[in-house]
Amino acid sequence: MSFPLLTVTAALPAVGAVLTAAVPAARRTAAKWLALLFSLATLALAVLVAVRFEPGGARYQLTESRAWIADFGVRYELGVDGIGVALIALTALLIPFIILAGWHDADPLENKSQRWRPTQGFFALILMVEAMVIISFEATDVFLFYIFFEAMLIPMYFLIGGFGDRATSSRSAAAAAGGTDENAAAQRSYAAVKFLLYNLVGGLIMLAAVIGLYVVAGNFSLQEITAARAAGTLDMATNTERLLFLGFFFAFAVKAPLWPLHTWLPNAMGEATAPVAVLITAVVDKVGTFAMLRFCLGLFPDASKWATPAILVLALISIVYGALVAVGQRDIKRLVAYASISHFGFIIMGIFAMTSQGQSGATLYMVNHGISTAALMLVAGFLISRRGSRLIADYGGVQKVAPVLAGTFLIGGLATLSLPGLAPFVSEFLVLVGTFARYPVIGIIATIGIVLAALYTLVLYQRTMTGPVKEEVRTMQDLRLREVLVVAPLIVLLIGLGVYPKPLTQIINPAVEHTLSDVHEKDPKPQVAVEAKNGEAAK
Amino acid sequence: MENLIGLLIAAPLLGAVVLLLGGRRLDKAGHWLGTLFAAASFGIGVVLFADLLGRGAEDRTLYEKLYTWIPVEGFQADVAFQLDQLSMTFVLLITGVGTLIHIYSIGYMEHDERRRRFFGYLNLFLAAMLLLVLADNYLLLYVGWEGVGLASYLLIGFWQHKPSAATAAKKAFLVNRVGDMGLSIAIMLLFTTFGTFAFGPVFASVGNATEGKLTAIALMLLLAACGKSAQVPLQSWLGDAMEGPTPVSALIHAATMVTAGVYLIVRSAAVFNGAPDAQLVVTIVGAVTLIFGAIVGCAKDDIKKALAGSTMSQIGYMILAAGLGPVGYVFAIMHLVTHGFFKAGLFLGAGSVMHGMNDEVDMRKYGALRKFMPVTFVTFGLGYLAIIGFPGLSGFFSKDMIIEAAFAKGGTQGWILGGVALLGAGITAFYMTRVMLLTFFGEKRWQPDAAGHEPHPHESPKSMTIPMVILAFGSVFAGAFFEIGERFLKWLEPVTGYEHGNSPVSAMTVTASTMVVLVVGVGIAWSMYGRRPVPVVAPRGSLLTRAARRDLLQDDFNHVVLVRGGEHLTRSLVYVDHSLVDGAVNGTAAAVGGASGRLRKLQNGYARSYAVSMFGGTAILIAATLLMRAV
Amino acid sequence: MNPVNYLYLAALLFTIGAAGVLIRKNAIVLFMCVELMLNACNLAFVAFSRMHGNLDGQIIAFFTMVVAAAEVVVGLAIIVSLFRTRHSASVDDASLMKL
Amino acid sequence: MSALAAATSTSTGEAVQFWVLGTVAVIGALSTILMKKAVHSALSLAGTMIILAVFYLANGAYFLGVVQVIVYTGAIMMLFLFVVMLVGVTAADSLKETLKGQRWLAVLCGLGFGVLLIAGIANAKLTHFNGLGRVNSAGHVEGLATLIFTKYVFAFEITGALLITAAVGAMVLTHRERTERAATQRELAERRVREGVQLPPLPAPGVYARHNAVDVAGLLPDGTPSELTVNKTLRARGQIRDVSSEALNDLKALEQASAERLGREEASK
Repeated sequence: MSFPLLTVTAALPAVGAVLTAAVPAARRTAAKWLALLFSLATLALAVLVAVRFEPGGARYQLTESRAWIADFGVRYELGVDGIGVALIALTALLIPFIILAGWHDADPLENKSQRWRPTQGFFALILMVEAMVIISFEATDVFLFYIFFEAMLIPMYFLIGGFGDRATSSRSAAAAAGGTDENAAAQRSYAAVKFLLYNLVGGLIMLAAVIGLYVVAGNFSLQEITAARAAGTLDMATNTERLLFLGFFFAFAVKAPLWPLHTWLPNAMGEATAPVAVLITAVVDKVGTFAMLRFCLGLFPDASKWATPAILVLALISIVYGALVAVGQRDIKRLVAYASISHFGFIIMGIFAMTSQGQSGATLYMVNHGISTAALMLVAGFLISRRGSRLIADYGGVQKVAPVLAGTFLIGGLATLSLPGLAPFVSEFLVLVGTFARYPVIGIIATIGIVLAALYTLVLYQRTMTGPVKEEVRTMQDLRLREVLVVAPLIVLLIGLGVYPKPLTQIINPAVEHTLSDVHEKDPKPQVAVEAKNGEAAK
Repeated sequence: MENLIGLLIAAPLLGAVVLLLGGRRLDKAGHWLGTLFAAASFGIGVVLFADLLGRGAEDRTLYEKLYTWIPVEGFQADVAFQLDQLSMTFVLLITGVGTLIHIYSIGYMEHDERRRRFFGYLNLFLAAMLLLVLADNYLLLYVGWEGVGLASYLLIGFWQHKPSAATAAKKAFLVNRVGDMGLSIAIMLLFTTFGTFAFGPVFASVGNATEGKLTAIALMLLLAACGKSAQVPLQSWLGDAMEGPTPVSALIHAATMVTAGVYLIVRSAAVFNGAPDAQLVVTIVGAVTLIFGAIVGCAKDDIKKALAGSTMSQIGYMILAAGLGPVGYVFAIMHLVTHGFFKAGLFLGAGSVMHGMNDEVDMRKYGALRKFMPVTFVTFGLGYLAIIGFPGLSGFFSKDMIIEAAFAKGGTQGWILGGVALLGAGITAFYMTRVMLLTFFGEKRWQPDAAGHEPHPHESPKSMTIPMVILAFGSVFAGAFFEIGERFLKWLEPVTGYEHGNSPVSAMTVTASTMVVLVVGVGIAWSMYGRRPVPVVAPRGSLLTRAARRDLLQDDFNHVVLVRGGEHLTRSLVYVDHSLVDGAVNGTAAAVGGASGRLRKLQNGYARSYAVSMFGGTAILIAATLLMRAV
Repeated sequence: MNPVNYLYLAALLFTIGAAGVLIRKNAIVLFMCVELMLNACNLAFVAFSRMHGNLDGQIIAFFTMVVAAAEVVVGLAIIVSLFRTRHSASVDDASLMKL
Repeated sequence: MSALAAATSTSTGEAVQFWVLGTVAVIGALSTILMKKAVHSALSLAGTMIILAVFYLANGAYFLGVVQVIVYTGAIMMLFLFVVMLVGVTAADSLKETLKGQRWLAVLCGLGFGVLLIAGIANAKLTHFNGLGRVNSAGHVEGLATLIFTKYVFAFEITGALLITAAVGAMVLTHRERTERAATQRELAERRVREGVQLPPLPAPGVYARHNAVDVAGLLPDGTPSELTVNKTLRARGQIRDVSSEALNDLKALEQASAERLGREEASK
């Protein structure tokens, strides 16, 4: 067995978490730098993984396999396919920015009694989340995946409940949060508990399904089961398969909020600090969609096809509904949250369109949405931290006083409405085409999402950035160096991936082909023969 | 030669990047840089044009593939450019007029501290527009399509401190988005039908597709065109777009961007030819907008809004022509080019007038300006003559051709369309004369502006007048130049195809009748605004006038139906989300809580009652074991 | 006579003792009932040892006694200190298990 | 010899003994749980235990039998009685059930449990049994000793530890740690003065010739009894005799008598 690259990639942030947590209370800054260092090291490893990965090669590469709980056939099996590589890269990429953006979010409050080393805890928890997310992207053993899929909730719970928005601890923001400081804290813990309960319920149902799968299949190895399913050697009773599928899908649908299981997301993202909100929607939720692609389709191809229509309709509802509700929001972060719900609708739609364009698009979408939401949300966080309010109505004319902030905010917004030339456009269009190819009506209705996206984004931009300058905003200062360092790379990525997404797609495509072959699906062929070659003269 | 095409776009793009990222240190030279990049692009365009002219009519199509953009199984989208006569025409128009307007803006935006940014946006627009016309497939075209949308969003809302500007920008973008929806659906249809959306393969194999498919595609393309070219029913944004600086109105909302819809239709000629029903719809849209815009143009007192209405109606002409099929494509483009000249000229003139009048836009507060700004007066006047189709000037030829072609459609359709086109010509004459009279003739009606400054009309600086002169020159001679020896026809024909429509009425008759309606229109206008003095405060006016002032109530309709309805919808949805979707979950939580609260009473804390339960439990266990034994 | 009867007797005593534990409130009496149960067990053990013909049963009974002794010592100590603090030996008064 | 006999077979004598004593044992057990006063319970339990000791003997467990009598009945039960005394011999706790349904549940469970046990034993079909003859061949106590010190030696040692712990535990529980030095007479007096509640020492209980009056409250001048005069413990147990009525009667009688004598004085004049 060669060097266990995947294990190390996942373990490194965990080690970092422990070390960061161990830093003594006084050395707050040291802890920050330590966390940043480890996240960057993880990024380097992730890049290494991406380099070591041959797109043309076997489906799962860099695999590791060790016996773990022999009695139940649970093995410690890791392996990445293109999708996994892309998402690991995304995670490892975003964490440093999240840490950098949250640099001061966990500094102990002066007016507050000192919590136990809040700063160390904050960054340690973030790194812990990263470790768990990465390993659940790597796990090819269902049980192993389940463990980390659930364990993720614990650090997230503390991140949401323990570290509120700095804004909500200041006067005007307390008003924004709808009352006093205590009120804000209460809302925060409410959001955290809600997040925990939703995901726990999903997880429990999934646990039942996992056990059921073991009973049926006799082991937990994704590769073996998938192969057996594809080869038809392992056949489940129709109803059993459907129930198991639903069990898995429910958990994933909660995690990647699908209507009507989405209501935890706005609370969580609204109450958490901006970096944590990014962590939720850009990183943790991706595990849900990723798992749909890898586990639901791979393990239960027939059931997936059986459930497709219903799921597509739900996804469609998510798209339109999320966008419409986003338009009606008064709170910046909640607005972004509902926008994300709409985007997750697109992702799920692409996954279950069962076309290579749809699924490639969905995978690209996971990455791009991660980056674009990060850009938008982090800038929003900077904005909120300046004014101390999450209410859109409290802003106006920021563009005049802080042009750079406004510009980055606009670019983030344009990415959210998937403007061509920015990364999200590619993925969104792929998803739409892929869906349209098989379900024209749904595809057409989904395009309404494009218009609505423009609506809520531009309304947000207009209300906050343009118009006459509000009194409280007049003294607002523009982005600092640290903040520019956070946003600029993200924007560069957005443009780069929008203009030249090939590096990603060539990694993703083979994996998607495998997934499609798992479910025995072929892309629909064009209806008419095409004569001229591409690029020849039009006449 | 091919690799010059990339440069064509790269130049202004580079300009935009440099200017927008340059920061304050570029404030001094920013505008010159921007103009330089635009001019460079124009230069490259000229070189390419010369190259094309050097080739035979058949191989005048250059093709350059940069790289594969989105390589996904069964879905090949390239970043590739195709330069043929059609694109070339647009390239010259865009870069040429664009450069002029850059120069103009140097003077016009002199006192704006964000001038650098303005030029950055202008360059961005040029790049996007060039991408739009040079793309060799619909997806890339879509990128340009949205790109110009973004640029116009940024430029309309350039004076963001004015809420009206911000709102107008948002509105423009949203309405365009509706159109883009059509374009993206069209692309999806193309993909599912042909498995590709590159121009070459699609047009080559249109024959294999059913007419139903083609009609669907064509209609979606038309929707897109309506959005971008401000055709009914998506025209409402153009009027508000006048909130932007005047050069923007000239470049984007008169000369180039708004004509993108026409380009799209003409470019997709093959598809439309295969879908006669769609073509009919196109002509209808064109005709309706033609009249609609003209009527709106008559009622507006804001000089820019009046011109905007005229733009709408002129584009209506083009769309109408494009809807006529091979008979009209060429003339559509021709009118597009000539219109580019004179409408840009008119807007620049308007801008110059406002520049001299403390940015006053109400024509009723102008009057008698011809003495004070002679150059503006002359250039504006020439543009005016051109647009109303004064014989010999460019508008005359292009519009005449379109009317003739409309008649050539044959049957009642032909008569109706032709009649509408004629009528439009008359109304055009009327409102343009009105603008002319209100602005430059009559006696002074100047009012001190809000700040109380008495306006001191003066001629604008050279940087502004020179472009106006050049454009005026173009609007005078372009038509004749194109028409003599049917140069333009021969030039475009290989791309768009052409067949001479045999109209029931002879060309002479058409021309004559055009002249008649023209004279009538001018006459009415003179009788209304030339003879008697013009009230500074607009009279209440007839019902139609009042409706026309409100864009024929179209905005009100939008407001009531879309905005209000949308607000209610979102509000109710927010409520639903909070009380129903979320409420259901919280309800279950509450239920569980209550149940456990009741169960809690069992734990009364008395050791003995616990003992009882223990004892009973033991008993039950024993019973169970015994039963297990028994069975 | 069949020595199984001893077992029946043991069962009977045990049950009575258990019922006593449940019924009585006085801690001391409660303890007595526990003792009664223990003794019933011992009786059973002894009877068993006789049946199987080995002494292990008796040994266990012996240990039971020892444990019982220890238990009583501690228990009674507890009762005494309880009585000191609250002047009653009723187990119901010590209903502090409830929050 | 009789040991062997007892070990291998059951004589009619034993049967008679069983039935008679068994009945008594059950009655004893019942009275243990039904008697109102703790003392009675204790006594009846002692009885039961002695009978059990007899049964042990009858089963050939001589050692246990003796231990039962000495340790259990002798030591443990006496311990019980001691505590009962400490807590109050006469304090009769009411058998009235305070917990709702407790008693019924208890009886129900008890019956069910008993039935189950008996059913289980009945199922077991333990008919043949081989006596202790063989194992007792080397002598009964030696047999036990061998087992205890070989097979069960560890358990034995552990029980030792257990007993130690129990002893220590009992002391810890009952022992009251004196945190501060005992107050001297002087300090007590001073405190009394400072608090001014009870300056003179507590009044002595009233003394009447008729009975031991340690539990009789002393009378205040107006004849009403004073709680203060009776020992705290007695008061806690509610063992105070109220003699105020008698006292008043005596007083009346006294007055009458004197009145008569005075009257006689009148008469004699």
